Amino acid sequence: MIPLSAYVTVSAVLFVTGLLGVLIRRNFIIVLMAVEIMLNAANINLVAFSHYLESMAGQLVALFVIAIAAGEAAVGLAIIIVVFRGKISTNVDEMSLLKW
Amino acid sequence: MTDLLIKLIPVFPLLAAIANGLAGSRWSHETAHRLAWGSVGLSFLSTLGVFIDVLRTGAAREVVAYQWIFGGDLTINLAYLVDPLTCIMLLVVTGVGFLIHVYSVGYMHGETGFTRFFTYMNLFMVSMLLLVMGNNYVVLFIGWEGVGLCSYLLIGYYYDKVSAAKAASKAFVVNRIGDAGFLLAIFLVFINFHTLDYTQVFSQVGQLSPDMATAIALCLLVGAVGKSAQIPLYTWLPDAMEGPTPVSALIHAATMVTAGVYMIVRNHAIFDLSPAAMDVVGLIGGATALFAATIGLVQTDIKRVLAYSTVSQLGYMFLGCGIGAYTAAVFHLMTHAFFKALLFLSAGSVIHALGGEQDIRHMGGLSSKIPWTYRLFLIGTIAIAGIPPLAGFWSKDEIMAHAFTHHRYLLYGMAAAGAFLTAFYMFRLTYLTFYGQSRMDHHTEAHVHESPTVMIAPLTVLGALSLVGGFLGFPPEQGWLHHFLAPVVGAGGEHDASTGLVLTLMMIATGIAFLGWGLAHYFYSISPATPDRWAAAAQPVYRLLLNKYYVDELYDLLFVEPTKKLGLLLDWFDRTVIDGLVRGVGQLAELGAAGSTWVEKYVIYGGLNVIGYGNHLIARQWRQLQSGMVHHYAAIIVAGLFLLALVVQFIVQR
Amino acid sequence: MTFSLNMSPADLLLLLPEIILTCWLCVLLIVDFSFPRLPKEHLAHLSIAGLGGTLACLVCFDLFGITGTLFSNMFVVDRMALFFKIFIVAATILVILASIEFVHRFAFFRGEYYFLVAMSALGMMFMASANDLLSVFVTLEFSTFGFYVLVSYLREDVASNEAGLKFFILGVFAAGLLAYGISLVYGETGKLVFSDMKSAQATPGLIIGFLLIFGALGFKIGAVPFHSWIPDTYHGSPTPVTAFLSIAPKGAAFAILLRMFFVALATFKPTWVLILVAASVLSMTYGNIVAIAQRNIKRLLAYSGIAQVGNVLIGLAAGTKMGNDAILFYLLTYLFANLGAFAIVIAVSQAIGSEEIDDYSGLGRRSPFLAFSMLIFLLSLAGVPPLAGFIGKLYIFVAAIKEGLYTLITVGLINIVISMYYYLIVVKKMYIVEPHDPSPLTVSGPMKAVVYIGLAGTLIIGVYPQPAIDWVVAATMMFTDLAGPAASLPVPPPVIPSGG
Amino acid sequence: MISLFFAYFALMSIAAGVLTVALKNPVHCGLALLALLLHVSGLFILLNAEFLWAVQVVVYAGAILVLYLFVLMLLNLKTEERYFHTSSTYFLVPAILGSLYVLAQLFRSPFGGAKGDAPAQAVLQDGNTFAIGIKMFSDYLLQFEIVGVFLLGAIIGAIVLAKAPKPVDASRE
Amino acid sequence: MLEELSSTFPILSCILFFPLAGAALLWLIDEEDMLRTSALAVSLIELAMTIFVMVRFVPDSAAMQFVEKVQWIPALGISYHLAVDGISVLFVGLTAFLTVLVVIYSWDTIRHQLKLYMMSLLALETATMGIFISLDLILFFVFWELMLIPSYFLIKLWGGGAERHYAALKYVLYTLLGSVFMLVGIALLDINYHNWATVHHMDRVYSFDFLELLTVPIPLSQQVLIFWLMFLGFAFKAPVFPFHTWLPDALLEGPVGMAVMLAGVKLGTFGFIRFSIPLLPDAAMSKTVVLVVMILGLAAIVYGAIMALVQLDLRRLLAYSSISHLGFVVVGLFALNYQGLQGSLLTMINLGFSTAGLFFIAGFLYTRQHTTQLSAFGGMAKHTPLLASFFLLIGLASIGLPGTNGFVGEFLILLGTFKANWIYGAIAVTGIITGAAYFLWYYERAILGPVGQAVKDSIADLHPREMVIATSLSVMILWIGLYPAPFLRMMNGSVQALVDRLNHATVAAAGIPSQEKVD
Repeated sequence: MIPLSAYVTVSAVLFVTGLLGVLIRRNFIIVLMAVEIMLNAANINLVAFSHYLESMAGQLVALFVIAIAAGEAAVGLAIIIVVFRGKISTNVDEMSLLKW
Repeated sequence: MTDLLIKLIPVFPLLAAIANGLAGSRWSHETAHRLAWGSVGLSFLSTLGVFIDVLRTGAAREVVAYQWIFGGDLTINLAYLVDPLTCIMLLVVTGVGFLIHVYSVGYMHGETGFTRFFTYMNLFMVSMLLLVMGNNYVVLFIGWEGVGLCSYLLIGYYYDKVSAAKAASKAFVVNRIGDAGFLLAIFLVFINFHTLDYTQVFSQVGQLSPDMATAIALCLLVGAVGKSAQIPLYTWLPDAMEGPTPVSALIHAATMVTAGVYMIVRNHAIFDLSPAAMDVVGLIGGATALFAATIGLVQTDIKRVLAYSTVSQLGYMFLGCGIGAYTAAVFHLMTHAFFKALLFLSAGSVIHALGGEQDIRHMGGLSSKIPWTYRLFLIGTIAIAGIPPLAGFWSKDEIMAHAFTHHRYLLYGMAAAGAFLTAFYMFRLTYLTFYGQSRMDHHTEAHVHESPTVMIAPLTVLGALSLVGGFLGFPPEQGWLHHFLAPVVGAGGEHDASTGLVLTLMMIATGIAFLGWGLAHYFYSISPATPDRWAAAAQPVYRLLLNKYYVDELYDLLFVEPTKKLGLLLDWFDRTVIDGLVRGVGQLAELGAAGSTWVEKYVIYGGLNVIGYGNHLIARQWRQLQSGMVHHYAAIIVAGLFLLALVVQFIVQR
Repeated sequence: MTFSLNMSPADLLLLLPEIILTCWLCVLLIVDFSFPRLPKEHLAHLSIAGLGGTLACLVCFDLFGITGTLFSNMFVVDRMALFFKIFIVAATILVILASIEFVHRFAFFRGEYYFLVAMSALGMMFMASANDLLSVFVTLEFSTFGFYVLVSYLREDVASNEAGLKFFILGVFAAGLLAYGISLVYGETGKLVFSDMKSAQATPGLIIGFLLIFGALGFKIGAVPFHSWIPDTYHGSPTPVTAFLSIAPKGAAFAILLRMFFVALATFKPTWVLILVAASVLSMTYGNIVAIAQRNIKRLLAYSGIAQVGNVLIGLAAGTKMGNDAILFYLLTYLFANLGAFAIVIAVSQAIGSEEIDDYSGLGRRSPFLAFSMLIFLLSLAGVPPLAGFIGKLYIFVAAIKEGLYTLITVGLINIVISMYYYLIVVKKMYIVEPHDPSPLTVSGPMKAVVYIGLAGTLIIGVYPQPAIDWVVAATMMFTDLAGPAASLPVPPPVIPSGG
Repeated sequence: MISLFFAYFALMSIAAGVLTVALKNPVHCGLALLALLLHVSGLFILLNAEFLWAVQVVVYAGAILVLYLFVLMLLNLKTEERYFHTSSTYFLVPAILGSLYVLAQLFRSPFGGAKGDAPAQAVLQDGNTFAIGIKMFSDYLLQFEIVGVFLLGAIIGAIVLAKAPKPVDASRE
Repeated sequence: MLEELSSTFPILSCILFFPLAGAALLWLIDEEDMLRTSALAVSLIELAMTIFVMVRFVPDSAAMQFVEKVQWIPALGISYHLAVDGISVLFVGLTAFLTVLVVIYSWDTIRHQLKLYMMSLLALETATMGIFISLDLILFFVFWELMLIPSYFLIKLWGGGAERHYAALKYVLYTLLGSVFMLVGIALLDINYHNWATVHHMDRVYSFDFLELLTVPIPLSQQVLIFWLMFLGFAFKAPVFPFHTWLPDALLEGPVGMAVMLAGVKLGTFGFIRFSIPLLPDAAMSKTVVLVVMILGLAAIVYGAIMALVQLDLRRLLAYSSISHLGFVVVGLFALNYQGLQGSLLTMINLGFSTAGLFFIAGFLYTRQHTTQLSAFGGMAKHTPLLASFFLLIGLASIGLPGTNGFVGEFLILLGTFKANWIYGAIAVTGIITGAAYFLWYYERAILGPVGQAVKDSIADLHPREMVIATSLSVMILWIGLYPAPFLRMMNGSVQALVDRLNHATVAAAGIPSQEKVD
């Protein structure tokens, strides 16, 4: 039997990976992918807990997370397209018109 | 009836002052001066009425006009106390005041601000009357400051003269120093007696500890010294001669400056408790008498000589007070009022005759051109020099005799030396003014004329008083005046001197006076070159005297300049440092105070500094955080989370 | 495992406002598609009508005290939820009123704008009722979603695009944090509903989980250190969206925060008070100080908003019923003042096409009405009596002082002074500086209505706040057990009063 | 055996995750993400969550990721020259250290929440999908509906933003 | 008839809001002469109402009179509570009086945005009135803050100096900084009341009502804390010595009308005597507090006077002299005995005539020479004798010459201070010397002496409007100086009550004998 902490560790590592991805990548689309990694980390947690705690709630939350992630992806990519039209770039560094 | 009269005494001049002050420009000079001297005349008549009443009953009267300041345990009434001392003062003030008012009509004729002059004069009368009539310290203080104000106004009468304006301010400010002392005395009295009424204070005076008595007496003395122009606060009085001559006569000779003496005599009960304070009073008086006389020796301005003579004579009065001879002091006050007013007014007549010339080096030989003035001036000179039987002799001799018989030989010596000098410089003045060759320029000489009757008549009255006034105190220490004042000042200055000693002292005093006269005669009539030679021989001394011992300069150096410097320094401090703290601490940093002001800058004024200085220092730094980079923002969020996690960790572990 | 949905149609009544609004959203969409030539103003009026109906329904609920819970306690309709729903719907109506003119700037999809605004409002209404972590996640994302689109609605405007992108990236990042936090909390407690978590132990997982959730909610309200999206997004968004963003989500998020802290985490109060104190101090200080350096009025209001949230957090940190009353009341005053101020920003930007503070020069001459209203709103934000903002600040400070949070109060008070400074900068520009172009400004009717409503709210609540206070006190009835004298305060010495 | 599968899925997920973040070419990143999603779905299987496995594969890997790749292609992104921020290192180290700390904390945590009403046997009896369906349409009905509206909004939002301007739009008013 | 009227008619509310209503009325008027006349009419009616109040005021009573009390925000214990007693009644009259004069003064000296000016002025009057007659601390605070807004505009828009923006901002921020601390103090008072009320099961659990707060004992440590918090609030406003730097700027840069109100109406020190001392008697009497405040007060006296000595600008000089005078007031207040309190109270009123009067004079000079720098003057007495005379009279009042109002107040303060501690008294007395010096020296250089070169030949003496201002001020100065009885009677009762409270102040002390009401 695999201990719960193994799943938690996997999810935590993934979460940190995603988080670092958000922080260090320049390309917006990759940043968005990193967020997806974070959401997946959460999902692993939720499903693992759901299994070990013998309650369905976790799996349902994971399901909703996936649904929301889908919506986010749609809108997010739409925004990226809009920005790309204006700037021909998807780099974070070039997005600092608004500051201070 | 008498109460009403008492109440009316200050009201007449007050009404006149109000009328002239508000509407003086509407009516003619005649109306104005009639109102002025008329009102003082009425006051004099009322005073006479009151005087007769007091003489008859011999009782002091207290009259309350109205409640003035009250609340808690303090009640101060505007109330009058009329007792023999007040009567004498009232007679002097209203009498001499009336004469000088009349004189002024002639003297001030044609001046701009004629009405203003009389308004101020009447206002002065009101203040002076309050001063002498008040039944408590605060009313005395009203009068005290009131006369100071009027003195200020009248010294600055020719306000477009810089010297007059400066002299006026100086007089007021120096007087304020004395006033501050006086105020302290009032507070001490209140704290000790819980009342400020004379009668109640003096009835409980026995409870006072000697130390407290000394403290009160010394504070009072500070006030008296200021008002009566004694060392060290005398410097304003000579400068006060910038005012019109009647002012000098009335305020700076006859009445106001004697207020200090009046105050000490009034408070003799307190002074009596403190031998130390008495000694101080006597020493100040003696020193001033001598000191001022030495300055008087070399002055060339006729009014300034008289001014120093006034300071000197006031010194005698203080000396008298200091040895407990209060009656003698009041006596001298009275006679001094007569002859000094006479002298000043005669001098005014001279100046009037010469069209404003005051320097005795430009006079001479006037005795024939203005004979009446000359005669009257001579009477005054003889009186002040202390040659019997004129008024000055009796009073001055009494003080000196008291000093001797009380074994205050030092004081006696000072007084005697002062008397000699007085005789000398007064006759010097007379000789230089009225005898010898004329040193006037032709233009002036051509216009020399005797003063009109309206000026001469008061002079004559004063001359007569100077001649015979001394007999009020005759025989010495047993005269009418002594008996009259006894209820107030007590027998005062009892001593066991034999008649022989008294007579001897009289002889000595007379001798000294004649000696002074003789010397003056020699110097200025027989051998006019001698003074210059002597002056050349003793150049440093001469210069020292001529420059009045440099006391004015010394005071400037010691007090005025440092204060101004301090002010400038503080001003700089205020603008630079205190404001600087607020505006941002740039300047301070330059001063190397950056370390200590860091707290002010970033903590206390951290918000404020952002204000005027405009640098928006913190804002500029902190806004850098908002770099515009999304990943920085995300990093901030993550960092914030870690921070909060640390906070929690901290709490949980605690 | 059987299907059990214990719900009568009567229970659905509790969902009535949301149902009304949802249906109305569909109507809006259909109308927009079916009548492409319909002037879009009518769509605005239509959505206002729908929102008005929702508002009326909510007010009725509140008046008649209709409360209850649905779906195993996951959907709560209590007085507090109703308060926040009314708050949100009112804000939405005002924002739509203020947008009518502005919408002409959008090149396309003017009708969908109203749909998205109303949809966000719907999301926030659900937020106000959310009582479990899943609802929190779903409704939070739902409401934020509309904003992602709305913020970048000016498609041709680079600033708007950039604002949208930044907001979106940080938003989904926060969503990732939230999801992970929820998963951790779920793991530690096995529960999702707040009220079931009361007996939770302070394990590391739970702490980190709730910290992440607090991070996401703090992101929503814009408290330092989760504030970083605020200035840029406010700056770049279409101004009505900024106005909407500056007020409504904060209300909704505070509803969740209140439930989370006082229901789920009631036993950990000493811990979270300190977190809130830290966040509050940082928010106030940072917001106010950086606001000083701003040149753009929207940015200035953004930073001022950060600072205002810091003030609200003071009330939360007090952790008492009075503190909660104060939060609700403060938000109410903030609604009027902030929306009013933004309305003026919109009006001015419509008239002169600028949002720079420099261009407010001489507004006092050009439009006395706008300038005066702006003055009132700014002073209310600064907390100058007798305006609503003052009572709000007072309420919060009294609540905090009662709990002995002196440090917090001191910081807050100093910050009031600082804030006065930059509000006065604007006032100075409006009244003192001469205008570059003295021509008078025109203000459209709906905009005037918004400003008048803001003015009325600010003044009436300032002068006669009692009804509002009664309302918020009633709204926080669920926290009554928190009331009463705090044990930590020293009891005054027992002396018998002899007077009064 | 199960441990072996777990080790494979876990390690592959982590490796795919790291690659997603670290690869230069965005398309490669997308493919790495796909690998991640599939391996995570494998973990779901190990946890008896078949329905989620299906959703993960169909929706996540099938729909969402394709959308990503589609946009990548659409924008025709070249490989970035500098694909990390220059300032990355400044917060990389503290972030990793902090994360390790958090990780250690999480490892200490018991995650012993209250047991629910769905023991493995009960779920297995009717199947995971059935259990999810029961829950979804009873307790979580409201959230389900909300997500429905949410997706509607997302569609409209995406259209509003991304739809190419047409002359029709301009003449609509 | 009249009695019924005064007992039921909300005269204080009328006084409070009438100027505001007047300001609103002015909004409708466009014609300038009409504006001036209306503003004057409003301020005169206001003055008439305050005179009515003062005439109907029962003297020698400590009671709160003309009480109006309505619950405002019961939830927080805030009420709309207005009343006057001996401490505040004179300030009400003073404010109305000065407003009238300022309106008259501004008749032709304000040349732009007259409407806004008059409106601000009237709004300022309302706020000031509110400060004086509020008995609820929050209501008081409301007006306290409200005052800033018209003040800000008055300084900023109509100030003469180049630095007026800075000055206005400085003024507002300083006062605000102080007042936020005060607000904490007020809230602490409320919390204290709340704790007390909860323990004793009283009906009202919160209260900001002055009279109710008086009934509740406060532990000494708490009192001292609250005292310092409130002290900061009042000290910034007053301003007490180290917090004073805004004053010279505001007075110099602001318009004369504002300077008159700022320098004439002593809000900060009023706060001390109205709230700090009665509410926190133990703190006010504690050694440290007295020592620190006394030192600050004395420092202000000496510092202000010395600063004034070297100023070359009349308004700056007046600002520093004002700081010096406030030093007297503070010293008198914290002598904490009858004479000190009475004297301080009277001096606050007096400064409304003398210092404010001097600012009017400065305004007159400014009108003539467009500066108040000394270099522009000299020998003014020659051409403008009336101006010179009034300048002298008012100046002498400000330096406390007997016979003027200044003396009565200063004498009482010094006496009280001396009673409390002779060293303090002795130091304070030096202030009267320097006071005379700085005034007379300026007067000598500006007014006396030969006519200055910069003085225009066409310079005119006071015109009738200025005469009205100067005369009415002079009348008040002499009235209070010579016959202060009516004024003293009005304040005596309350001062006595305050002294009694101080004398019996212990933690257990509850209730001030001013509880009974006079109808």
